[in-house]
Order: sequence, then structure tokens, then C-alpha cells
Amino acid sequence: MAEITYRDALNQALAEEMERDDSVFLLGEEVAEYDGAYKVSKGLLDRFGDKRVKDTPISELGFAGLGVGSAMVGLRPIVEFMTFNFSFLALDQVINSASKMLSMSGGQIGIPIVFRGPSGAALQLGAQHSHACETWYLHAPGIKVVTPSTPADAKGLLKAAIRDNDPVAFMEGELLYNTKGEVPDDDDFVIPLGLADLKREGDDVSIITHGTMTHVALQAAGQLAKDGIEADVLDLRSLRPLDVDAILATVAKTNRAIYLEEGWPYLGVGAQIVSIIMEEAFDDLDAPVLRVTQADIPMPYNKKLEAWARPGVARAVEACKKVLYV
Amino acid sequence: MAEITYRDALNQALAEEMERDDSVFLLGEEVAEYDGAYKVSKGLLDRFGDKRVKDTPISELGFAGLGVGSAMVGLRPIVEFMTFNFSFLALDQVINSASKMLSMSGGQIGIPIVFRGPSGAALQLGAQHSHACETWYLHAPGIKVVTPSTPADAKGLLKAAIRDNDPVAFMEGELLYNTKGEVPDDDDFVIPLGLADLKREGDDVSIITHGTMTHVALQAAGQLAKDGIEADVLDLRSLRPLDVDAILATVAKTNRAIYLEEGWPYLGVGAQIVSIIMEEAFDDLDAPVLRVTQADIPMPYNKKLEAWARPGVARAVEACKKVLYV
Amino acid sequence: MAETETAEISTVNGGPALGGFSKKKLVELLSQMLLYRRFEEKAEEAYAIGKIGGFCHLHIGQEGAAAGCILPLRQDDYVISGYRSHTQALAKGLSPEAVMSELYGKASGVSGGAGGSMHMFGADVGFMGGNGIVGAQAPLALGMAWAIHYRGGDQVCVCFLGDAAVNQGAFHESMNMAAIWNLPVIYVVENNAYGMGTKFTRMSDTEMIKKASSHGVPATSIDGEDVVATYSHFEDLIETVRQGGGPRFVDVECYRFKGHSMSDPVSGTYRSKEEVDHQTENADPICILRDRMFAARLLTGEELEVIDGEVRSMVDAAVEFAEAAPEPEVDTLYRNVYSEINPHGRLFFDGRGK
Amino acid sequence: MAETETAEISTVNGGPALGGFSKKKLVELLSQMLLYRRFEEKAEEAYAIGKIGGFCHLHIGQEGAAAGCILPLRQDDYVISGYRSHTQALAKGLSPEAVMSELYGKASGVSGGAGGSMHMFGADVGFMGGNGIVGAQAPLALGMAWAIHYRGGDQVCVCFLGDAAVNQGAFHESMNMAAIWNLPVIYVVENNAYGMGTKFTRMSDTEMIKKASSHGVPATSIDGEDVVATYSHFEDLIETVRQGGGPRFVDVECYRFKGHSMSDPVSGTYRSKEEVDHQTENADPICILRDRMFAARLLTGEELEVIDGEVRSMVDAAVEFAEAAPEPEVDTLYRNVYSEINPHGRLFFDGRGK
Ligand SMILES: Cc1ncc(C[n+]2csc(CCOP(=O)(O)OP(=O)(O)O)c2C)c(N)n1
Ligand SMILES: Cc1ncc(C[n+]2csc(CCOP(=O)(O)OP(=O)(O)O)c2C)c(N)n1
Ligand SMILES: [Mg+2]
Ligand SMILES: [Mg+2]
Repeated sequence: MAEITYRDALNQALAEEMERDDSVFLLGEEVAEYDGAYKVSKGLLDRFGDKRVKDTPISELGFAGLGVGSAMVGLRPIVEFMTFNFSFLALDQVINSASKMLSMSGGQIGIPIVFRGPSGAALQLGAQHSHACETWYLHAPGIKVVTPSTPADAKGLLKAAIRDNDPVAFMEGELLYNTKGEVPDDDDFVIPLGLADLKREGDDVSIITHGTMTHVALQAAGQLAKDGIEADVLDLRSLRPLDVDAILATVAKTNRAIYLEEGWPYLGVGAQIVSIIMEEAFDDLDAPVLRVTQADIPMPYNKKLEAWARPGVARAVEACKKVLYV
Repeated sequence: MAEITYRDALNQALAEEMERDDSVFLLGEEVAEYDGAYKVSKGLLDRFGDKRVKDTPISELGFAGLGVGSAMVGLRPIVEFMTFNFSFLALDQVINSASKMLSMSGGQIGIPIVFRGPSGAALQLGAQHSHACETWYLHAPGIKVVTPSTPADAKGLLKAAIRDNDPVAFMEGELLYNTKGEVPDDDDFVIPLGLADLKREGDDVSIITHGTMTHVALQAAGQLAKDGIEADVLDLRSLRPLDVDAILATVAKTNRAIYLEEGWPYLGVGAQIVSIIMEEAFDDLDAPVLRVTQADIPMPYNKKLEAWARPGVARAVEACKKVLYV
Repeated sequence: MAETETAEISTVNGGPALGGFSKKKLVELLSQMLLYRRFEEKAEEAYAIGKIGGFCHLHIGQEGAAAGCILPLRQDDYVISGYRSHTQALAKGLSPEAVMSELYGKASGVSGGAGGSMHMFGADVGFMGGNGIVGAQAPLALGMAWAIHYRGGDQVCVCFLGDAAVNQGAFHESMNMAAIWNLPVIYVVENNAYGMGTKFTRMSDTEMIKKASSHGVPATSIDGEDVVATYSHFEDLIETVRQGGGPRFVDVECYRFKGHSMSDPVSGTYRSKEEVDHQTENADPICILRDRMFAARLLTGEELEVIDGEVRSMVDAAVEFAEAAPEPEVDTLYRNVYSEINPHGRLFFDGRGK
Repeated sequence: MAETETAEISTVNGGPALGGFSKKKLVELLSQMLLYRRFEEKAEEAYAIGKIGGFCHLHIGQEGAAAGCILPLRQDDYVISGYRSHTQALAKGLSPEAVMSELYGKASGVSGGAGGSMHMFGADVGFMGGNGIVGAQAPLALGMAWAIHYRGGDQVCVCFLGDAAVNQGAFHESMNMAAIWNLPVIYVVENNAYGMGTKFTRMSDTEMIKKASSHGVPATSIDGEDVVATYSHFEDLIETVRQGGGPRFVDVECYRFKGHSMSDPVSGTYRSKEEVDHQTENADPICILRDRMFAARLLTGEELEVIDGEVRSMVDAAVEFAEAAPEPEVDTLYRNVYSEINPHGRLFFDGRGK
């Protein structure tokens, strides 16, 4: 086990899977000669050549569709969106082509594609560059959504996503690229999609979350511990498939939960999680499940207001206390 | 009051608002010479001329953006998507331009635009033509979403949407165009956005719904009545602004509710409604709120399977009985 | 082959009426086109009595494009199209039974009854759909061409588009990438002059053949009502592209004899009855070939009757087959949303027990 | 003005070095460009010490385009741009104070501190943003041009794009609609030869001037480092468009002296230090104009110093102003999501009490 960054973990996953299967290739803006806007694909061009690491023009709809088309005939494309913010332009190909091809072809044509890139706000990038894009990818069946929070998860889940035979939207955390963690060296270190990870254990309250917010949840749990409150921190890791069992288990244990997420509240991921808990664990609840999200406004540029608009440790702690009635 | 079709009610709303304000214009594919793919704009070209009723090329991203740009300088465009299915192509302009312009310009540039057209499944149109598109338009703040279920609502709400100074996605029911109902003749018959309508009253259970499903809800309520169960049928009419008071009121009255909608379950509108009830009316509930939605699969072409995949009267009745534990 | 503008943009005009083709080849072209025609006529009937539902876009009048552009391909070449693609599916090798069953929504349909008229798929024979979003096939075709290039194969991908699809951004993005990477793809516009009720010239200030010029893709224009000329032209083009000649853009001129879809009248608001009648009389690719073959004494009235009888019975058999075929199962639907059911986690959220 | 290809596509070459402009005009051009330069240098400094955050794309080296294309406009004309638009905002009439405050995220910023570097807006002076999505401004510009046409006005809309934006579908869709409706819009490509780390020629098989040819929009190409030539060319173009001459596409050649954004090194992986140095020495629009004015004895070293001193104090004042300005309020943010708070129903769902 080596301690490496989230960025390097992704890079390793890409390199190993490209090594393993020569139908895997990477395409997107600046992925090749520039090593990726966030340097995730560093060195891959040199190693795999310019067919397998391909720079594209700024044509999101076109190159996303290119990826889907190549998957129709058996390639395994990894389409990098420089950020998922730009993928609104490509959404038609994601929803109407990738997610529906298998079903509308009567099971003939599967689409083993990964769409990946950072999703969620970084720092002061303003209204058009700060979307947490999960909802847009989750509503339609036919696609999977994965949101790794640690270097190990990043590697293990990306490898699983690349080996998966269905379209996967793999949403990375821009603020996580430089974070470090232990990552197994094993070439076959694959984390199956659909398994949540209990990142901290506690009996009093459940903080359910995913992606970048896992770290905020852990900080909140640390702070709660000072008040003698022990929180389960459940990182869902993949949102579809969704580890419903793990959700129900933590709720059954603590009887109180909050959902913490980066995105907006109206039909944020938490709305679905709350609904599932409502439908399947209603009697386990000692208090309503609350949600902590980004403020319901386009992200402002101003630094202080941006910080205010984010869901943060303080808000998570407050919500936990609220469901504990303390 | 005359009895007219939903289609004619929309047509009247368009004509009256265009008459009232000459900055209002309609653009989209086939809206002018062809009278609209669903004939909603019938006669408007003759009446208002070809600047105000404008046929476009098949360039959804481009003409949606044209609409937004014209609104930036004070026009009041009505952009018809032949169906909202095609609007995935335009989503970048909807989310990144229309819904954010006012906030990212610091309040300088409002976007008084209406995006309208049918949303939801019609009959046997298959996987790519049967989306209920609410979720994609609801997640981001800055846009309003309206879903009329009757001719009167269609007229009153469309007039409100056109007069509104913000972007409004106005989602019509393709299967409703031929339905008839009483519609006030009054030129100033405007139904304010944000008011739900209790379309039937009952004390036992609440069927909360919107759009086309209102009719299914009413049928379900009729059927329940035969078993002595009286249902409130709350048609939300506008999903943002959302009449939360009306939701809380019906739940406070019946203590049991279901959400019925056309779209898919994962982050369907009902997920948000359930969350709101969880957060704000938890103690009113005698049973978990259940959701009735389309099957979680791309819509199949086959007639029987399509019927099976839709949320229908039987499923709504079953869910109501379930929350009533009968 | 008249040149317009630059050496790369050219118009192909007619050529010798029967292209020096053998009788066998000509009969094949004729019977194929007749099959397409009879098939669509049956689909029209079945739609009228409610056996087929949804949108249904007939190809009647445009058979020259299906036969001329597809028949010169190999089976391992790819064809992708829009929603007006019953006959293209037949041309690429799907059986009338399977295509008709799809229209009937049956399990024996090419897409198992899940796709319908707009979503015909036949991966085995390289017919890659069947797309309902105007222009969406352009990037998909690019991807298939990319895959050929990636693997160093010598296949070709033919992408059919309507004339209105060239106004979609996806078309232009695709043409550009096809050009810069020199991909083996032929973009074919079936230029029937209208997109629904909108005449092409109302939505473009330039001629069709210029639509590729921003991107540097060589373009040609051909009379799609002349199936022999179209076939010859495509034989050449396909060979060029197969040899690494890079992408091509072809304007195939044709005319739709029926309404845009079953719900659109044949003539009326946007085109006159005179126009449609005139075209139907003078621009029918089947009649044009038939008459030339008659004139060249390569076909007799009796031979024609035999051929027509054959295709009619094929189509009748297809209808019978479709009528008798079973409906698809709900289980199949769920099985086809994802390729495999994950061992972990939930994929479906409708509570319907999958 | 050399003609290439067709009469409608032409290249404008230099012209008389100082265009017969008055000294006053030349000084105005020079001081404007100097203002832009000094402004960007200050922004760079402020970014380095963390006073400005997020993405920050400097315009240094491309000042000829801002001055040459925008200064000939009227105030009621519209300009819209991408994310590299500080100096364009200044050129259209926004004050250095207001633009700098926006970079500082202050309430006094042009967008009240909500927009930042990428989202400069000045509706009063016709500066319509400030867009972070490559190419999204093309349809927006179309809409403003449509509004002018709709109202029968005689304004013009100028839309700035980067060279990489022409590969976006939105660009092509817009060009087509501009052409068919003959709208008063000028699409200006600030062709600095790179989109981030990608050279234009890697992503296009055709020259920039051809990018409009599919749509029939007349195109010209001009040396944006020659501000006098650019200004003259735009004076003419704007007049033509104002008179109803329809849309235009202009390739304005220039070079970016700094990295793509503050996080991109000036040279390295995608362009050599030699290339950047060579351009910086030879293609600086400010130096070019200065030297020509020196040579024509229309400017002395002392005069230049005075001008530079003036713009430096303007920029210093702007920084001081921005430093001192108050932060925006949370309430303002909520007020600006929707134009008015509905009397009925809930608009915000974050439970933060709005
Ligand atoms: C993106 C999108 N926009 C609109 C439609 C609705 N629509 C279906 S066919 C059609 C006209 C297309 O015309 P053309 O490309 O000329 O093909 P043809 O029908 O003539 O074969 C339109 C507007 C659609 N299916 N997809
Ligand atoms: C749709 C979209 N895709 C990608 C990006 C990321 N991005 C920002 S600037 C840029 C390069 C644009 O280059 P060019 O158009 O030449 O403008 P320049 O930066 O040279 O002024 C890219 C890829 C974006 N902002 N929007
Ligand atoms: Mg057509
Ligand atoms: Mg550039």
C-alpha cells in the first residue's frame, strides 16, 4: 500500500485498465498533450499513444456521441468532461443514446462507456462552473453514477466503472485531486459498484453522504464526538446502483439521519434517499430525516458568500443535533 | 365560460398575451406555417405575422439560446420545444444561461422567457420520445416549472407564465390537447403561479400529483370512493414555486398521502414532495408517504408493456390502500 | 460529374442510364426497391387499422437512396439512420419478418418490440439504428468510424440524415472531427427537400452541397431517384473511403411521396397537391428503373409481375408472422436496461419487484 | 483587401499604417489599449496575492481586438463575449473601478460580486457578459440581433468568440440562423491560435475564414495586432451591418502573451518559450501602434509617459476602490435568483429562511 493522491489513484486506474484491455481508450479536451486540465491523464499519451489518448475539439455533444458510437461496436471509451458543468451540452447523447441504447435495441447493443470528470463546486468559479451534476444523471434509468471520496475509492471504483458493461457517470471531486490516502498496489484492486462504505461508526445519528462531502461529514462527526455524540458516516460511493441495505442498516441502528450533499436541495440526491427511508424504514425513525445542501441559489463568486452557500461542517452538526433534539 | 379544448385554451392564452404585449413572440419548429406540430399555434401566423410567429431550423440549442438572448434585451420570447424530449439538446442554454443570468449579472439582466411544449409519454412513441422532463428543469434554482392539467389551468397558467419576469418551463400534456373543459373568456383570466388546486376533496387520504396524472388521480379517487374511501386530490399545478402550504394542509387533514406522477422514480418530483413532508409534517403522518411512478425503465414501444409501465389508476388505488393499511 | 466551386465538391449527373449493369444486378435493385415499397404499403395499412402505433415515418418514394447507398456495402460495414428507416433496415439485411414484427411491437421484432418504428436495430448485420433525435446519429456514426480506425479495419460507416438535420450542431461537430481524423464515414443526406412542413431552402441560405465546406469534407450531390447512378456513385465512394480516403458528404436528392409521418397529410399546408403529384409521376425511382429496363429490353411485363408477386408474398408472410408472434415479456424489459444485474446495490427504484 | 475564394470571403491586410487617423483618435486608441494592459497587469498581481480567486483569464496581447472591434460601436450597440473579457468590458464603457471590484468580488462590482472574472455584465452600456461556457454566447448574440431586427432598430451586436469555439455546434446553429434571417450580428473570432493547450490547426482541417462558409455568412480576416487596420475594418463592417447588410464573420488574428488562465504557465507543453517571446516582441499591438506613431512623429516619449501615468493612476484608483468596497449581502443573492418573489408558493428549498 502506498500513500498517493486521488489524482494519481485515478491515473493508475486509467493506466492499469488501458494496459489490461486494449479496447479501453480515453478521449476529451486536453487529455493527451496537455495531460488533462487537472492532470489526471498525465503520462498516458506517452505510454499509450495518440489513438488511445485522444484530444478532442471543444464539441461536447459530438465527442460524447463519438464515445457512445464507438461503444456500440465494442470499444470501451472513457470520455472525460473537463468538468461535468460542460456536459449539459452533451446530455442528449448521455440520456437519449447511452442510457437507452440497450433497451431500445432489445438488448442487442450495450454501451460500456465511462463519462468522467470533476463535478461540484471548486473555489470561486461562479455560477456556471460549480454544479453538482448528480441529479441530471440519476433520474433516467440505464446509467450508473459513482462518486468516489478517497484515493482508494477513486482507484477501485474507476476500475470497476471501466470494466462495467453499462454507461457510468464517474463524478470526481475537484477539491479532492490533491488529497492523499493509502491505495492498494494490486492491479486487480476493484471496488464493486453498489457497496456503500461506513467511513466512521457511531450509534447516535447517521450522516449519509457521498463524494466530496464525505470529508465534511467526517469533520462534523469529529465535532459531534466532542459533545459525546457518535455518528455513523455512510459514504454511498455509488448512487446507482445504490446500497439501500446499508442505508436501512444505519437508520435501523441510529433511528436518526441526515443527508449531506454538495448540490441543491430541490431534487438533490438526498430527496431520493429520504424517500427510500420514508418508504422502507418509516417505523425506524425517531425524528424526520433532514437534508443539508448547497444554498438554493446559483453559486456566487464572492469568496465569503460562496463559503456561506456551501453545505459545511457547522450546518451538518446543526442538523444532526436537530434530529437528536439536542 | 365556454367549453373548449386544452389546445384551444393554450392558443387563446398565446393570442391574448401577444395582443396585449408586442414584445411577446413565439418561436420554434413548425410553429408558424404548419400551425405547430400539435396545432397549438394555429392561426397565429396569420394574425400576428412572421416576426412574431417564427419557424426555426432544427437547432434546439441555437434557438433556445436565441430566445434567451432576446430576453436579455427585453423581448418576451415563448420558445416551443416540439416536445421537451428534444430540449436535452438545449439544456445548457436553459440552465447555464436562462436560469443563471439574473444572478450572475448581479440582478441586472432578467430573463422573461417561457419554454413550452408537451412533456411526458404520449402513445407508443418509444424510449426517446416519452420523457417526463420535470426533474431536469427543477433541480437548478432560477427557473420555474408549471404543469397544467385542465383547459382552464392551461390558459390561466400560460398567461401567468408569459407575464412572469423569470424563465418558466411550461410543460403540457400531449394526451391532454384534445380534452375539454370550461374556460373563462376573460382576457385577464390569469392563475398565479404557486397555487395548487384541490381538484377533489376527501378526508381519508391525499393523492398529490401534477399535470396529466391529475386525471388518473381523479379516476383513482372515484374508484376509492366506491370502497368508501374519500381522497383529496391535490394538483400542484406549479412545481416551482411550490404550494407547500397546500401540501402540508392536505397531509394535516388526511395524515396519509401518496404522490402520483408520470416520470421515473429516482429523483422524480415525488421525492422532493416526500422530503418536504418528512421535514415539515413528520408528526402528521400515520403512514409513510408512497410514490407511484412510471416503471424504472426506458419506455417500451409495445402497447401492452407501455400501458404496464405507466403509473395507472390501479397502482394509485393500491398505494392509497396501502397507506390506509386496508 | 460536374464540378462546382472546388475540386472536392462535385455534382454527379445521371451517367449512362443503366450504368452498364448486368441484368441480374438491375433485377436485384428493382426487386429490392419493390420490396421496400410493398413493405411500406403494408405498414401503412397496418397502421390504419391500429396494428402499428406511435409515430410511423414511411420511406415511400425514397427507395433509390436505400438501395443505391446500402446495397454496395459489405455486411460488416455499418449503417445508422434516423426514424425513417424501415427500408434501410431491410436493405442492410434484416428480414421483413423481423422488421414488421418490430412495427407490431412483438418479441420477434428486430428490437424485441421495445423499439418500434423509430428504433430498428440489427447489430448482426451492421444496422445500428434507428434514432429518434434528429441529428443524433451523426456523432454515433463518427464513433463507429472511430472504432474502425482504432482497430485498423477496412469497414465503412454510412450515416443517413434528413435534410433538416444539417442544421443541428451535432452534425457540424461530427463533420469536423471526421475531417481532422480522416475517419471512414459517409454522411448521406436524404434530401427530400422538407423537414416535416419546412422547406429546406427556408432554413438555409446555402445549397446542401455546401454544408460540409466549413469542415473540409469533400461533398457530392447525386440524383437519388436514379438508383443506378446512386449505386455506382456509392460503389466508388465506398471504395475510396475504405482505402483510407477519409470522410465524405453526399447530398442524395429524393422526394417523399407520403406525409412526414402517418399523422401528416400527403399534401396541404406546406406543399401542393400538384407538386406531390408531379413528383410521384416523374420521380419514382422504381418506375424510372423499370422504364429504363423496359426500354433496354432487360425486363418484360411478365417478369415484373413475377418479381412483384414474390415481394408481395414476402411482405404478406412478414405480416402473418408478425400477427402470430408473441408479445414481449416485462422481465425482458428489465433485463435490457442494464447489461447485467449488479450483485450489489439496487438498480431499479419503482418497487415493482425487480 | 485580398480576396480569397469568393467575393464574400476576404482578407484585410494592413492598409496605410495609421489609416489617416487624427492624432486624437490614435492617442485614444493607444491610451485605451494601455489601460487594458495596465488593468490586466494589476489583476495578475492581485490574483497572485489572493485578492482575486477562481479562474482568471487575462487578455494581455489581444488589446488590439478589444479596442479595434469595440471602440467603433455606439453605446446602444451590444457586445457579448466569453470568459476572457475584462478589457472588452472596459472598452464598452464599464469603469475600471467597477470591473476591478467585480474581480475582488465586491458589491460595487459590475455584477455585484456574484459574477467574478468570467461574468462581467454592464447592461447600461450594452456589455452583455461574460460567459463561461465556450460558444454559449453565439446563440445569445443571435437573440440580441433578433431583438434589434424585431424592433426595427439600427443597432449591431458584436459577439466575441475564441478560436476553439467554432467547433461548438452552437456556433454553427447560430451562423445559420443569422444568415437566413439576415440579422445584424458580427461574430468575431479572437484567433489567438490556441484553445487552452490545443493549437487551432490540430482541431480543424480548414482555415478560420472558412468556418462560416457552410452557412453563407460573409467572412473576413484581419490582423488584430494592427489596431488601426482593425478599427477601420470594423468601422466599415459595422456600418454595413447597421444598414441591413446582414451578419458577418471576422477572423481577428492575435496572440495571447500569458497562459490560458492564471493556472496555466505562459509557455511549456503546448507552445515554446521561443514562440511566445517572438510574439511578445513582434506582435504587441501596443508597441506596434506606439512605434508607428513615433515614426510618424505623432507621439513623443514624454507624451507616452504622461498617458501611461494616467492609465496607471486610473488602475491604481480602481484597485484602491475595490479594496475599500463592501462585500455583497446574502440577501442580495436570494433577491437575484428570481426577479420578484412570488406572492404564492415557495421558491427556495434550502430551509435558510428566504
Ligand atoms: C432534436 C429533434 N428535434 C425535433 C424533432 C421532431 N422532428 C422529427 S422529424 C423532423 C423533421 C426532420 O426532417 P428531415 O431531417 O428533413 O428528415 P425527413 O423527415 O425528411 O426524412 C422533426 C422536426 C426530433 N425528432 N428531434
Ligand atoms: C463548453 C465548454 N467546454 C470546455 C470549457 C473549458 N475551457 C475553457 S476555455 C477553453 C479553451 C477555449 O479556447 P478559445 O475558444 O480559443 O478561447 P481563448 O481562451 O483562446 O480566448 C476551454 C476548453 C468551457 N469553459 N466550456
Ligand atoms: Mg427531409
Ligand atoms: Mg484561443
